[in-house]
Amino acid sequence: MNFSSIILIPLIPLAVFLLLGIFNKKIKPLASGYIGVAGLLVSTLLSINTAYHYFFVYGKSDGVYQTFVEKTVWMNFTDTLAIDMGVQIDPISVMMLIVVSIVSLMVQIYSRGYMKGDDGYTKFFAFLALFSFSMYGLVLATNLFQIYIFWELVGVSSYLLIGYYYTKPSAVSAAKKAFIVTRFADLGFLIGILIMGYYTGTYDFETLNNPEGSAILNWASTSFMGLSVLTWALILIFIGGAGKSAMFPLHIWLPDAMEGPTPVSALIHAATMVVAGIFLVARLFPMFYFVEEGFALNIVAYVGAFSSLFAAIIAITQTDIKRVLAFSTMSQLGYMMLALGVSGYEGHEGLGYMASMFHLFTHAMFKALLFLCAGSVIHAVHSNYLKDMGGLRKYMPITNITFLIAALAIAGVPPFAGFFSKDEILVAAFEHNKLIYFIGIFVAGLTAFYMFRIYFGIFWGKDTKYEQKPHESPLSMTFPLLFLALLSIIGGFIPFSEFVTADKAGFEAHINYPLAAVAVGVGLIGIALAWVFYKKENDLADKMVNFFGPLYQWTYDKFYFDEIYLFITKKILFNRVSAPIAKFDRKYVDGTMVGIGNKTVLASEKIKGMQSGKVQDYAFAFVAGVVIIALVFIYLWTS
Amino acid sequence: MERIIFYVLAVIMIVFAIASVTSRKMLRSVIYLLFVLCGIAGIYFLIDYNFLAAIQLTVYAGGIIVLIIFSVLLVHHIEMELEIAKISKQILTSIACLLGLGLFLTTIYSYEFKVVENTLTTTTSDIGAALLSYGAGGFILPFEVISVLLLAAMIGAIIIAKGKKLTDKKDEIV
Amino acid sequence: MIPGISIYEILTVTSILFFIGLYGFITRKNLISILISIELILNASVINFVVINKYLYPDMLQGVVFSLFIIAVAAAETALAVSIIIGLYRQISSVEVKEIETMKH
Amino acid sequence: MDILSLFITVPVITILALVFTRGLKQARIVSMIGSLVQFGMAINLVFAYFKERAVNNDIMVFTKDVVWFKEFNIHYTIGVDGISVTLLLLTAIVVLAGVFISWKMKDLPKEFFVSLIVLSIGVYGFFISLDLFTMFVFFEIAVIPMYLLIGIWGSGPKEYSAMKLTLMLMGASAILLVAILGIYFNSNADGGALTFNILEIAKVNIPFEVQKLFFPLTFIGFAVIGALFPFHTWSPDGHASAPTAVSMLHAGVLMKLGGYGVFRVAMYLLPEGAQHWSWFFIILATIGTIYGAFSAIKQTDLKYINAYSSVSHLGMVLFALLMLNKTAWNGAILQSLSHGFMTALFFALIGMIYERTHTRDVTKLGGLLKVIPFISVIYVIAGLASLGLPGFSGFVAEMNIFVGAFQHEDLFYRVATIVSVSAIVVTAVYILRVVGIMLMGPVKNEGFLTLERVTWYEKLGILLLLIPIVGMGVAPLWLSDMILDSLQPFIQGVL
Repeated sequence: MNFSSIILIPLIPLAVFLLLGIFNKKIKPLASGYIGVAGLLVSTLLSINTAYHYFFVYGKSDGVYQTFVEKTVWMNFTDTLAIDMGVQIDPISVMMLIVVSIVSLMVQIYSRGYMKGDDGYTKFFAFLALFSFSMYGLVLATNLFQIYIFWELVGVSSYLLIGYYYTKPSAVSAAKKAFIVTRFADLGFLIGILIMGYYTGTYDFETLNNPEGSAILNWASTSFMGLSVLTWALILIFIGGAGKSAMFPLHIWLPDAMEGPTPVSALIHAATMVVAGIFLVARLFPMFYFVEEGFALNIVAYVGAFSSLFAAIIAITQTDIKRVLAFSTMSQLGYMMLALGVSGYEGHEGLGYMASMFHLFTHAMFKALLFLCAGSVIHAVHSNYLKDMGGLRKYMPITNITFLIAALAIAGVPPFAGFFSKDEILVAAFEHNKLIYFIGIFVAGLTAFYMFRIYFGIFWGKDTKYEQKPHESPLSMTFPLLFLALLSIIGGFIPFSEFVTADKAGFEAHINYPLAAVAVGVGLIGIALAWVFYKKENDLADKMVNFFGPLYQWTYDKFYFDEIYLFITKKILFNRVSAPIAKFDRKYVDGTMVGIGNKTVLASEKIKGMQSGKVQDYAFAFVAGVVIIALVFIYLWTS
Repeated sequence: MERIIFYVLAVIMIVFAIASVTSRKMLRSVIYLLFVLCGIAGIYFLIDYNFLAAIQLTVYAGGIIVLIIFSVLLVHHIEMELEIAKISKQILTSIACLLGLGLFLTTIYSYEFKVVENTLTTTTSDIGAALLSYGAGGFILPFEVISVLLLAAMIGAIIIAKGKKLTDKKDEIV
Repeated sequence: MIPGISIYEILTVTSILFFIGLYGFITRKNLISILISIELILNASVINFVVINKYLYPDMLQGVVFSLFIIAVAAAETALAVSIIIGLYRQISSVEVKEIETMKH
Repeated sequence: MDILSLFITVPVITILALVFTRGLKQARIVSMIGSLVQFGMAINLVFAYFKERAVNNDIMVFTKDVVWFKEFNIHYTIGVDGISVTLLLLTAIVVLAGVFISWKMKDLPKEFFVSLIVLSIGVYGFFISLDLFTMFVFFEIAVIPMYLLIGIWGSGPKEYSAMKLTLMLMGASAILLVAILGIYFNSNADGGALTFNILEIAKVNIPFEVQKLFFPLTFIGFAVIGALFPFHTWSPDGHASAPTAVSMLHAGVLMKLGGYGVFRVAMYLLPEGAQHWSWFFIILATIGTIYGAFSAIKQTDLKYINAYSSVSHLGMVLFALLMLNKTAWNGAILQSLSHGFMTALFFALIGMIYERTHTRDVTKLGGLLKVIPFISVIYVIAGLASLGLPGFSGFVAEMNIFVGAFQHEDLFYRVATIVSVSAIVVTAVYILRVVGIMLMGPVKNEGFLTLERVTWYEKLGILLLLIPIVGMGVAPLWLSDMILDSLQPFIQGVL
């Protein structure tokens, strides 16, 4: 057990960030690319080393994976409550280390080609390093507050990277939106932490998650409005997770976040940061499961299922390929959430948990791959829109193949990675909740359909005339594609249930053939439909659009959620709350203060007449005064 | 006999004093004042301070009144009517003055004066001796001070009244 | 001593004179009128000096001597006042109080 | 000369030296040396404090007592604990940064620096005095130069703002004086002599009826300068009109006198009154927190935005103080420090932007990140710090406040806490709005393309303020523990 090497994993990117950030102007762009990649390569190797040793050398004792914690006090609140900083090594954090490392490394390599010639090359790598640091910190966190700290930091890295093209107003507003929406969700998270900290007296995951610990056993001791306070806390924490993971209705920032450079979308908004919400729920899984018999977990399941369906429907109609991918991400995140939601705790009961983590892992690979491919395409045709693409398979063979692999993976076609993880999710859902299972299977079909819709739209379909002949991307960009494609093919064969489970004990997972057949069948139907509609140029799609009419329009406009939010923020919050307050402040609060001042001046203006400087008036006042005083005295004297 | 004279004088004084402070013609006002001053001189005669009465007549009636008349003639047209204070102010002032008077009178009447019956006559030489002696009851120092004061006032009056040339006027205002 | 006249009566008369003077001082709006009122006030008090001297302390002269001083000071005062009035008149062509108010600014 | 009185004497010497200077160059050099010495002393004090604390367990260390008005038992009593030490350090840093930021003060430089340093004397004196009356005197010394500084060197409707600020603060002082006298005349409740000495009054059991009467007076008297809603309106106008260094000093340090005074006098001496009244003032403070944040959203003048943001942040300080527990108090002190550095940094940056673009209207600015990258990047960092991003001081302070406030059992306090917590979202909105409009986006004005880059003295001023923000945010432990230790005796007094 060597913690110093683990601690180095986040610290190296931090050092890279500081180096590139402070000496921004002094470092040549090329060098900064190398520094970034080199730093992350070291981190990746360390992560793999850690994972290897943890899973195969020392991690297991009595058939159960142990949790190793090393921490130091960062700040004291009270005698009992404190924020610790440290690293926690357990199956999911190690798994996340691998995911974050590999995707980050690939994205950084890819960015060296993709961002070539950009003004802010160094800045870009600095931000990526900052993100990696924060994400590592997040997955290694030992307690709620530490996770919150890094949670915010990944949020800000996301903000900086979405707003990377800061001269573009749409990017600026997208960045702002992403930050504020997630911040709003984090408000819930923070309040949840406060409640949790107060009632359980600790922020430590280890103490909180112990099924025999006081936190879980005493969940019923305090209740608020009919539910245990801990349930409330978990729901609020889940809101935080839902914000980061773009669950309905806090999803609106994710499509807009596509304004960032494509590698960023791949890294942050597909593979790593957005799964932080899933990770958070998984982190607190014992609490979610045991407190109030999983009340909060049910909410997780339904929110996940709904988001998954909702996003999949919208994804069908979008024409911006990055947005399709964004909604697809949201849909898959919903999948992971629902898997967590239907999971049990012990042994095979915990299939959902394991499936969720498994899907997180495979999804990170193939979704990053999809985004990088999309980036490669965008790089070639300089447009995000499907209408500007078509027939690209001739020009970009590697991208074509890798995209196809990723699409097959996400569609759940064996033997690609997505098949295995998805299958297990559906099995878990089937065993626990039929409604959610049907939603899941339907979404699987939709997923296959929209993914192949864009696949055919980009690489087949009509032969678009290009002004500049598109060309395959350079090696720095295709290498990550190939590498991730490889992982997308073989990733499914990892026996995940051996390593990552809710009770950390490991079990044997088998493929449930009837259910798998159904899932694959639905996926193939989706692909076939897409084939019919989009393989060759035809008007079937237009006919369908006309058939659905307003429904299509609704979906195309993402059910007007952006508009609703805009209405709430711009119209209500800004114009009905903020503006009146600002006006109220100037007019009434300040007006009162100024009014007091003015009244004083006015009064003095009035009184001033008495001090006229006219001796006669003074004489009169004098006489009158003397008389009155004398009379008063006499009166007092005599009475 | 003296009683009657006193009452006559008192009435004259009060009536003309009132006339003097209410008259709207400047010159008349001054002349009424002259009557009052003469009445006061009469009182002095009555209580047997002849020297004082004479001084009163010469300095006040003769000097000051003339001075005032001159100034009136210099700065006023004879016909000019004076501005009068607001009625409310007049009433208020009268009330205050009447109350004050009442106060005075009650105080005076509630006090037992230890009057010493006498028929002494004070001669001019007594006064002169008192003014110029420096022993007990002598007033030589104040007398000298007053004379210096008078001199200073005289010089001051001349300088002020002399004024400056009109061309310098602007500078003065500034 | 005025036979048959008590000190109270004389003091009453002087008090009346005093307040008439005061009334004039407050209500009149012309510098010269104010001067006249002041003369009235002064005279009323001079009489008091004299009368009290005569009635209460006949063998002393303080009251009389002070009356003389007051008269002298009054004469000096009047002379100065008149010269100021004339000087003012030269400057602003008026001896009304309200016109002079501007001087205080 | 003891270590604390030097904090008064050094500025006085600086002022005397300033009197003999000629022109800007000499004046600024002298002021810089003076503030540098002060800064060195403040750092030295921190170390000396730790050394002393190890052997001395009194509430206050480095105490000294000189009678200066015997009849009323008024003493020049000084002493510090961990809280005042940190605030003195804050003051020294902000003053030094202020001198750097005023490096190019054109009009009447000598007089400007003199006023600035007089102001700092008041602040230093306030933080070290332990005698209510002496404290009050220093309070006034700090407030009065403000009038001159804004009235003479300000911009916009400066006379109006200066007058408003001074009058409101004077009004508060009047209330405060009544309160102080009230405490004074009840300081012999247990027998013994009347005294102004804080430590001695704290030992006295002032009757509850008296506390009930004087607590609101004390609280309001101090809280006006801490921008308590609805007495905050002097702050936006005052800041908007004040010259840069004055805004920095004012928002950064002077407004802290409010929170500090509330803590040292109102809470410590009138604990029962505090408990009796806390609900009422918590409502005001909570309103201030939210209200300031919402008001900031709609402002277009950078300084107004920052002023309202100060209302919001300082509302949190008062809010935390009223929670009457150690964690929240720790948060209040940390927030004071953090806000001091942050807002001073903000005002310095706003001053620089204004100097270059001659406007503070955000709608007229745009794309500054492209033309003045250093200033803009620091502005973003300051913004992120202000919205409570981990790694910066604001986060540390706010978390202490929230966790502390949440320790209160009562539902009312909980609700107030949650309302206050939601201010962090609104804060994010207005900060990002400004960042988005002003720094990002296309360059709005051709003229901006030729803006002058940041100069060395500006950089120095910025770094002076930025380093503590980051330092506190990254490693809060030593500071927070130092404050917690000092809070111990106080909290025992209150509970």
